[in-house]
Amino acid sequence: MLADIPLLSLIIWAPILGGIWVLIAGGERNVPTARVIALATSILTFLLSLPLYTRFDLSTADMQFVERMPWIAAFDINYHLGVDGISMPLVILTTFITVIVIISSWSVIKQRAAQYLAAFLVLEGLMVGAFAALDSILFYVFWEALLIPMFLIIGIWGGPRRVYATIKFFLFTFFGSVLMLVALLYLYAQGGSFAIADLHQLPLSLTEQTLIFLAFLAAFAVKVPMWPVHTWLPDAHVEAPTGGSVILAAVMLKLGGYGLIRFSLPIAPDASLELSGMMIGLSLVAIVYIGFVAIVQPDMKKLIAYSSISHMGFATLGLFIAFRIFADTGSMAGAGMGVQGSLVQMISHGFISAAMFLCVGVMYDRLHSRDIKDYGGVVNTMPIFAAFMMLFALANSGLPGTSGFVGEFMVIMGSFKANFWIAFLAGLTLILGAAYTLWMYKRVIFGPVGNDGVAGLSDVNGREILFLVLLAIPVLWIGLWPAPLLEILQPSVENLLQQIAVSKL
Amino acid sequence: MSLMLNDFLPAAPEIFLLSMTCLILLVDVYVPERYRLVTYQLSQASLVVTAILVMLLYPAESVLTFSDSFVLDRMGSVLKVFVLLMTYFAFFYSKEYLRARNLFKGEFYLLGLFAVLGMMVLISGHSFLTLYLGLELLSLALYALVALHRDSIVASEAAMKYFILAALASGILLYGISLLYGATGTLDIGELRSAIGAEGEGRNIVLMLGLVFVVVGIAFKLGAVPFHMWVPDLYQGAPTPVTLFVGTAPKLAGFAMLMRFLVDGMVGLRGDWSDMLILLAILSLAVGNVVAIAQTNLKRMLGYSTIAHMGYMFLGLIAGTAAGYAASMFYIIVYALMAMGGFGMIILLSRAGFESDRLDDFRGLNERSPWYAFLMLILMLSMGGLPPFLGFWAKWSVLRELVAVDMVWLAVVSVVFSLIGLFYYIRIVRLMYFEKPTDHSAVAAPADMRVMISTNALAILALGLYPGALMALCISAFAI
Amino acid sequence: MIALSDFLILGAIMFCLGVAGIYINRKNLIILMMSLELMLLAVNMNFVAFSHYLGDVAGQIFVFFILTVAAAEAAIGLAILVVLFRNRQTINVGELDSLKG
Amino acid sequence: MAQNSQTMYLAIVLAPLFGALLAGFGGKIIGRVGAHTVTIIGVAIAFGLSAMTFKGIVFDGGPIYDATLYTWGVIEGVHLEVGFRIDELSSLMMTVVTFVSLMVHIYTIGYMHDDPGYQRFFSYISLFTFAMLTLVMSNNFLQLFFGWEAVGVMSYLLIGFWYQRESAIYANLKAFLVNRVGDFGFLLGIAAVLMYFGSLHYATVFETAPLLRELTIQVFPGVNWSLMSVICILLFIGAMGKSAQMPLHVWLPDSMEGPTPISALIHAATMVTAGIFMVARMSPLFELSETALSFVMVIGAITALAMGLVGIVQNDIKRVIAYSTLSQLGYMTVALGASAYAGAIFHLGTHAFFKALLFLGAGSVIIAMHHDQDIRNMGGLRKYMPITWITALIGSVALIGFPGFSGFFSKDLIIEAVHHSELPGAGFAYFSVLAGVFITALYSFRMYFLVFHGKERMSASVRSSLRETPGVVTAPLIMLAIPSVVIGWMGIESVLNGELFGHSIMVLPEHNVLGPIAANFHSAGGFVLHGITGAPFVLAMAGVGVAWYLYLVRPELPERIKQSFALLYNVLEQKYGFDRFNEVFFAGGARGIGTVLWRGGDAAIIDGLVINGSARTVAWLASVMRHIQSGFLFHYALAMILGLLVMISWFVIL
Repeated sequence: MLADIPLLSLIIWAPILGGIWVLIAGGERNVPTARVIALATSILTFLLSLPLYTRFDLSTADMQFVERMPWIAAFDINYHLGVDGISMPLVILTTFITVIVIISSWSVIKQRAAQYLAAFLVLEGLMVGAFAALDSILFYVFWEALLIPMFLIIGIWGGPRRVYATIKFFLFTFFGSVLMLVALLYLYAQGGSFAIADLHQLPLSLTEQTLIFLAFLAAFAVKVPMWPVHTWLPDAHVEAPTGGSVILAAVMLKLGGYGLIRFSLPIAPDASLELSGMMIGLSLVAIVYIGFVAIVQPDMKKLIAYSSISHMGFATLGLFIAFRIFADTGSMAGAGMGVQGSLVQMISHGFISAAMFLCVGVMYDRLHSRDIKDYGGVVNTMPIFAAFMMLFALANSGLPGTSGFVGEFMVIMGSFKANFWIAFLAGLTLILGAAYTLWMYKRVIFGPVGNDGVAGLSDVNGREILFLVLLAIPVLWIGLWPAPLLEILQPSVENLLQQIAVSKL
Repeated sequence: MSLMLNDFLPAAPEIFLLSMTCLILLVDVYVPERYRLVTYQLSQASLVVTAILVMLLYPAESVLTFSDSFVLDRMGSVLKVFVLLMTYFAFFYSKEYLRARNLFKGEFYLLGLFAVLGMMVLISGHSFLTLYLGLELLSLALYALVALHRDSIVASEAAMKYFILAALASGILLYGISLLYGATGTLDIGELRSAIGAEGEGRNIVLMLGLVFVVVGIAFKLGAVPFHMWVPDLYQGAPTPVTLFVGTAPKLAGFAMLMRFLVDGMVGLRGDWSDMLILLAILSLAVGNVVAIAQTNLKRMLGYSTIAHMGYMFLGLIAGTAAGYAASMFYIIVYALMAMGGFGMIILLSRAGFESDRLDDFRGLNERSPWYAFLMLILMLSMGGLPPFLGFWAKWSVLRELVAVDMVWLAVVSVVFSLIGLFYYIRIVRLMYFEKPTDHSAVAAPADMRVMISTNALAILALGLYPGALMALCISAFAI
Repeated sequence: MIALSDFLILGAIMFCLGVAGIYINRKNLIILMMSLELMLLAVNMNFVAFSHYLGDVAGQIFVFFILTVAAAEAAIGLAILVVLFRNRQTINVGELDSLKG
Repeated sequence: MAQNSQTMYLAIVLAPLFGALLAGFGGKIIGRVGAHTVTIIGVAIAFGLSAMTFKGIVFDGGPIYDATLYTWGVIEGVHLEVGFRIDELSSLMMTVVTFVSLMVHIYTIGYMHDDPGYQRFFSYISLFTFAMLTLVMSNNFLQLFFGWEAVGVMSYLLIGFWYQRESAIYANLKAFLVNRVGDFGFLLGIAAVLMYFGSLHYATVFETAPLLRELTIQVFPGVNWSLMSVICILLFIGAMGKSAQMPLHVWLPDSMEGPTPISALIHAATMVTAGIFMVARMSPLFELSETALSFVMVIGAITALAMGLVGIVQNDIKRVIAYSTLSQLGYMTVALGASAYAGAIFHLGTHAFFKALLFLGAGSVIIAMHHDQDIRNMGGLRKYMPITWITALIGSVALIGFPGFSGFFSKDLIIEAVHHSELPGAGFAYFSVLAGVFITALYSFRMYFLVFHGKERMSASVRSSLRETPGVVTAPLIMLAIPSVVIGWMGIESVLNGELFGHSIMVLPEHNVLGPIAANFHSAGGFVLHGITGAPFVLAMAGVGVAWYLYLVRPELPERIKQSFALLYNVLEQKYGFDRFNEVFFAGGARGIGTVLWRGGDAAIIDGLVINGSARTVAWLASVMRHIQSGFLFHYALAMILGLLVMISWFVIL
């Protein structure tokens, strides 16, 4: 009985319909109603997503909660949904973060609040759809469609340079996506199917694989974002409203990593192997280069945005060291550490970056500045907030016991297997991450009261404490006891490794 | 040779429409000014009945009649239904606009109906003669329509330019036809096909010359670069309802013309004409998308966007498979639906003395009316090719067919241009959503207009969510 | 006996004259229309010549249609010209540039 | 039994944690008294149970406990766990840590009496105790790293406790970052362990280690390095950060910006010795690499000597002790390098007591001096603060290794051990530690004389309010003074005969430098007598003498010496330029690189040239191309004609 409920469809469509309801029933004239509807919808969606975890079968790498209906019969495109250990945590991350975002924007957004909330709900549905889609065209539709609400969120509710930022974001991501579309169409032309599982099986020559890999990379690298196609991110983050930054960093970037795992690696395993050197190089550049860049940022959100790039560098690094290990040893034994680490890193980054952006948002709501120099000594007036931010700042710099450590640790452990120097460069993040995060923390939070604005700050209120606590829980949980998460990832990652270890040539 | 009643049956919709048009012409003469609505209503009714007739006559296989100069086939029927539908919408959207400007006269509808008749003949043309006559009937009606607003300086200029260039183009087309006639000795499309042979065995220099001239003639009709220059001027200069009409239904007819000449008639020369189309497609994509960025007039921008869209439409034909033709047809239908909505929005926002055709007129629309801003968002992003809107599936279809025949490079070129194209579509979205309005007046439009435009835009969303049916329809039009 | 090619060359020359007229003439719209007419005549020339040498009358029938359509076209063209003149007090081609860019 | 002991060990760890949480989150509910009560109870429980454990394992020969608490995660079959290994070494550490911590807790009641962050402070130090206990009780590398980083964070928070002070928040960031440099090496070391041993569990790793002794790896292509050396050196880099060995020592003197109890607890007695403890813990690995041992020994020797020298020129009372700590940590490191792990840990233990004593004594002086820390402003304090005076004297005497005091036993042991070592670098190390004895005595007694003897140089207002500090301050001094005297007597024998550490430390026979000393050892008294006749004693007495002469008899002399050796003085004053170098090269360099990459790479090249550049190109193209649409009919016609001609020539003629 319970098994027949199309859970994933519900999780996708409930927020979208909720968003429409917010606009109709709430609207701009009745914002309080809109808020309640939005919150109720997001909580309901989150609750709906919990059975994905509780009823998840840990023993298999197969897709679960599968739904399949014909969609475009002429091209055998199906409305095909399902999750495995890789996508399920990301779905829950999405539904969780959306609740946080709705709470965080409760009374902060004054202008067109109903549209704002609706945009996030629609976005939620689309993101879940992208994670759950098992048909590549369905995936693509969700993937592209979610640009629209994000485009509006940044553009309408963003900062002074919002238009530049959002158009840059939009075109950047669109550019990558269309190349991916061409690659998908090519695969269809070769194999006659758009089902992701079929694409995984499709034999391809190395040249084909390389080109397809690069086309996919264009889409996913932009989203991750990897150096050198990362420059949209700092702009988008800086200009986006807090909620937008949170969703962007916490969930949207994960789509890039998810795409690499779901598409690039299994579809083009030989090309991945061939190009793993380049990918590792780019990831390391992201980690080190961006780490340095983050240090000198004068704007808090920009700093966190750069730190996001740097952290996502671990996600991509973890994926591709698997291939170096494979190249060196001829087996995938030991590669799972990196891949799982990369996934853990993505999920953990979802929580931590969300928390960091919310922290900046809390201050921004009070002083309307993101510049580090406009702050100083915030701890004097906002001690509770300072404590929370300390926790998240430490998590951001990868402190053991917080989730930030787990992924980095696993990736570094994994990369050591591949090569000492990869681990060495990746390990630099220990220093750089601490440097940029804590230096910012020092200048913003510590010190004597910096100016009159800071002197007049009031500490976090109940609502703010609520979402900070809600985020602190998973950050600490994953840090102290990642076993449940790793358990979920294990079978799917193992399956992935088996898949990519088999050459398609 | 004697004509039986059965020979007239395939042309029944055309004959009906012709009769009705003549009837309306008479009625319009005698109806007093205050009952002018009768003309409108009769026109719409005729369109509906004609469409029903077309659907009733939907053929299982191609039927030739009138000495093989007229063909009734599935592609034609589908296109005709959409032509009639577009015209219905166009007439509908124009009603209030024309009223407000004292242009609500019978001429508009009558010329429109004649144009429709021309299009239907063109779509069903199976000999150079019928194709030519259909084309000219359409063109002559359009010349007059463009100049409908007699006191408008720009409209008359646009009409003049359109007239001269279209006449030049039809001269070129005719010259090409004469060469084809000379090379093959026939005016019949079917005979032309067999004269050329399946693999172009009959290929010679006269034929090739004729082909180039014909392609140029058709390219002009569709507005492909470098034969596009009338498009922006016409789109900008003509009254919006006329632009709307010119920009939608005739594109379908133009597509049919392309199919009749190149695919039905000269499929043997596919290798040659697809190279020409590649050239035209790339140029159209480049010029259309790039120059649109610099525009400040929305109608003009949509003109350039049309040029670019025609470039995409060519891609399916370049693929040269039945599925490719279906994709092109899907594209052109989708395009017409979107253009309809786009111009409809301009009409909706305009009022007496205010055309609302500058980009800036859309500034802050979200604050004035979130609903219409949302509809315009759907339309623009759909034109930009973003899922889940219908425009995405159109691009998806032609790209799919291109890739299927291993023309990945062209697919990549076209998606790069679609990136540039997206830029100017989202500029509208940006103006609507991110800017403050300069004009705070509420959107005032009659309820039926609101319903229609909403239906139009939501159809693009709904069909985008479930594009299978329309695709299947297009595919079935080309199924053997 | 005049060869087919002679007709065709004449037709081509007339066509080119017509086309050139459209480009070279920058003064009067009426001359433009005459150039258009010349092009159509060139086409007619081709059709008649082909028709004769192919022994097929269809080509000559086509010519009649072309002539008729050309007449209609000229009528509409002149009508537009009148409207244009009424609005702008000129029929100079070189002044017809309010729509551009 | 196992269940009971697990509960007990859990209690040891969790008691301070609960104390910390209660004090931290209790806020107004439990108040100031409540905060210090719960934390002291928590730490006291931990200390009591630790002492029982110590007794049970070392004296009663109880079983060694090594069990998993819970599985942190399983990755590819590798079980990463959290668990305890309680053996001689860890139980000793637990006892030392909890005892010092307890003393510091009590002392803090007085020291922080007027501070608004009173509760926060108790919460922090209790939390620190928790972190330190996780570190020492760990049975695997992962948890070790957890504790390792956690103590780092607590140190960060505590150095920056007075967050309004610019110098404090500068120092804490510096401390954290420098520690992170060490942790970076440490983590790589752990990665190497995991890769080659497939486990992070101590017992498994130590068992397997001998099998991998001959394994070499190529860090640089073509250069074969012994795996063990690489692992050990990487791990030791971590220890260099935490235990402040050159060149990663720079954070420790600055960390004195924190409240004095912190200096005593973290930056003298416990956290800084984590590195020493770790190396001793890893003795089964280090023993397999003479390269690593030599490296350790040389680094330690340099630190011991160079940092002692800097101590001579310092004027801040806490900084003198800080440099002394650095120097003493160098001694411990030398001992580790000489394979005298037991000696290192022994010195660690004795040092923990007397250095905590000295710091707390200094704190007591600072309280009395109204938070003036400059020794040039002190003098003659013995009259006003007898208890502080006596205890400080005990601490100083212990520090310089006066025979009979605890420092003597441990330090003499190290010097002897180094003497016996045959590893490369042992000669230099022996010289350093000997020279260090003189220097230690010199700076210790320079400080002692300047503070407690001689002219009273403080201002009149300060002098008028000078008095002995309250009981909560002096009681810990006394409590610490006792072990500073007796612990050496009690420990030396069991250290030498191996009872104290049992199997928790492994020394290969060829490295066993303590063996010959043990062979000659008869009794603690004999050891003292032997010490009096040895060179170290002479050197120490010489140091005291010089200090006495220079600072009490001829106080004007140091100034003249300073002028005649200006260059040398400046080098020492500048602490060899490490700070400046780091500031300019690392901090400035990182900011410079960051700015260049940001402005040049991101903003100029990627964004400016490629992204906005292509956008600008398109916009430019658009503005140019739109002019082709001139509006003139003849141009339109021309375009069509040209198009036609191009197509004819392309497709027909060609």
